[in-house]
Amino acid sequence: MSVPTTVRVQADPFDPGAEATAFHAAAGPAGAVVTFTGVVRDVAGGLIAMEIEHYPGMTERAIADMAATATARWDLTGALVIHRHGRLTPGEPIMMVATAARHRAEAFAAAEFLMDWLKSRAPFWKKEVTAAGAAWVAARPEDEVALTRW
Amino acid sequence: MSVPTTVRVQADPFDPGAEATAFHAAAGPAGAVVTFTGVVRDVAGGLIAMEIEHYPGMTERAIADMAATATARWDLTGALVIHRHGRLTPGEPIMMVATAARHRAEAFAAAEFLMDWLKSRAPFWKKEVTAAGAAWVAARPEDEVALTRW
Amino acid sequence: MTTTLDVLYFAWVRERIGLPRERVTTDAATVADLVAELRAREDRYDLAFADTTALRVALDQALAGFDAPLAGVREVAFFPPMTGG
Amino acid sequence: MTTTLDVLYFAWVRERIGLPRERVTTDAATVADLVAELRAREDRYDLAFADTTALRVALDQALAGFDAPLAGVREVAFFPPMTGG
Repeated sequence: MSVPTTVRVQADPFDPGAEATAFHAAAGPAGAVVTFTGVVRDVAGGLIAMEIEHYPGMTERAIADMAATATARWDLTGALVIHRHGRLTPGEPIMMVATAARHRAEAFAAAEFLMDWLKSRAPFWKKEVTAAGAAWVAARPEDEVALTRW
Repeated sequence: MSVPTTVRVQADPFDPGAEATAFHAAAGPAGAVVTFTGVVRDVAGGLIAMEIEHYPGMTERAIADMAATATARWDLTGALVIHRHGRLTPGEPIMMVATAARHRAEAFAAAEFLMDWLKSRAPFWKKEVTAAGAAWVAARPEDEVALTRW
Repeated sequence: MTTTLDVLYFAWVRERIGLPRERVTTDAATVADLVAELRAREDRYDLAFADTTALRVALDQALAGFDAPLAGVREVAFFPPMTGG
Repeated sequence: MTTTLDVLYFAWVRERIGLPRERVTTDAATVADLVAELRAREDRYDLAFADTTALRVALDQALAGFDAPLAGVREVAFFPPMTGG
């Protein structure tokens, strides 16, 4: 069965709630829908913006591959990935994953799988801009470790 | 720190997307928001309605206890549980869980924990109504097993 | 000691017994004693409680075992395993 | 065999080298050979590639190792570990 899969890499903002509503409508006979939304967070205080660089072309390809792996591995009825690039301010949604399945365990597992892979294998790079300057966000070792569970 | 927690047990329908939007707005400094929505699913075909009976008073208490356990165990910035009772038709959302946290692993774990406990320890009982009659949904052994992982 | 309890039934337990709640005056010391008393009443109770492994019990809205004492309890509820979510 | 590649740089690799992409004519057989060639050019390249364990490479938009051959490749990209999500 072909599973409806949407991948969007965009500079424009998006509304996670509205995307969830649209995803529900498109997800067919799903009993379980899981969404994950990542939001720009001002961890240390003083964050002015988050700048997200990406690799056009490879980004879309890498995410589509991850989504194909997820739909092959779990019995999903739908999958959605949205990821922004460009300049974002604290509180703005960065990205969103949604999965629909007949059973909750599959929807949860597929959403976590997509998140773990997006973190470490989709070509995005985050830079934090504060009054003191701008600094690239370092990859976290635990994100690399998270991939080993799949 | 006190974590904003909302528990609603209601006969009225709700809109998961609109609830997600409101939850995001209230979730404070969260970097990660996870939502789970359960939808009435016509598994065998011919489902006319799902009737959900509950135990008023104990239901709210049991869910509040689960939410308190989750907020004590994981570093959450918000938690939401909505569960309907009464007569629902296929495609309607039955229930929703949302969790907000600084890190995705905590938001995912808390949402799955709440789902596993709601399935088997919140006093709701589902009855499927078809043209052929009505039958109580049996508890699934795997839902009981799921509790052992927490 | 004789006490009066609110006894509640849910889902198919309610359907088999034919009512959602009733007041029961009893001197049962434990849940199991109360079940034995109810089963002795009529066939519909006997049928509903035939297999207590298929039943759950809550005392004052908290899950309990069938061996739990009833001292101080005001509300007892019997129901099948929950199927929420 | 001499070939011409599009070489792309992202994030701090781009900043250190000072440009996002360039065309490079080379006879490097592997990614490691190409890196050695680039490092020999100028200090800014030498600095950017000083620690290849802190770098990732993609060949025609697929992740690869530094020992991967360049035969048939048209686009090579260098960047730090990804930080999406």
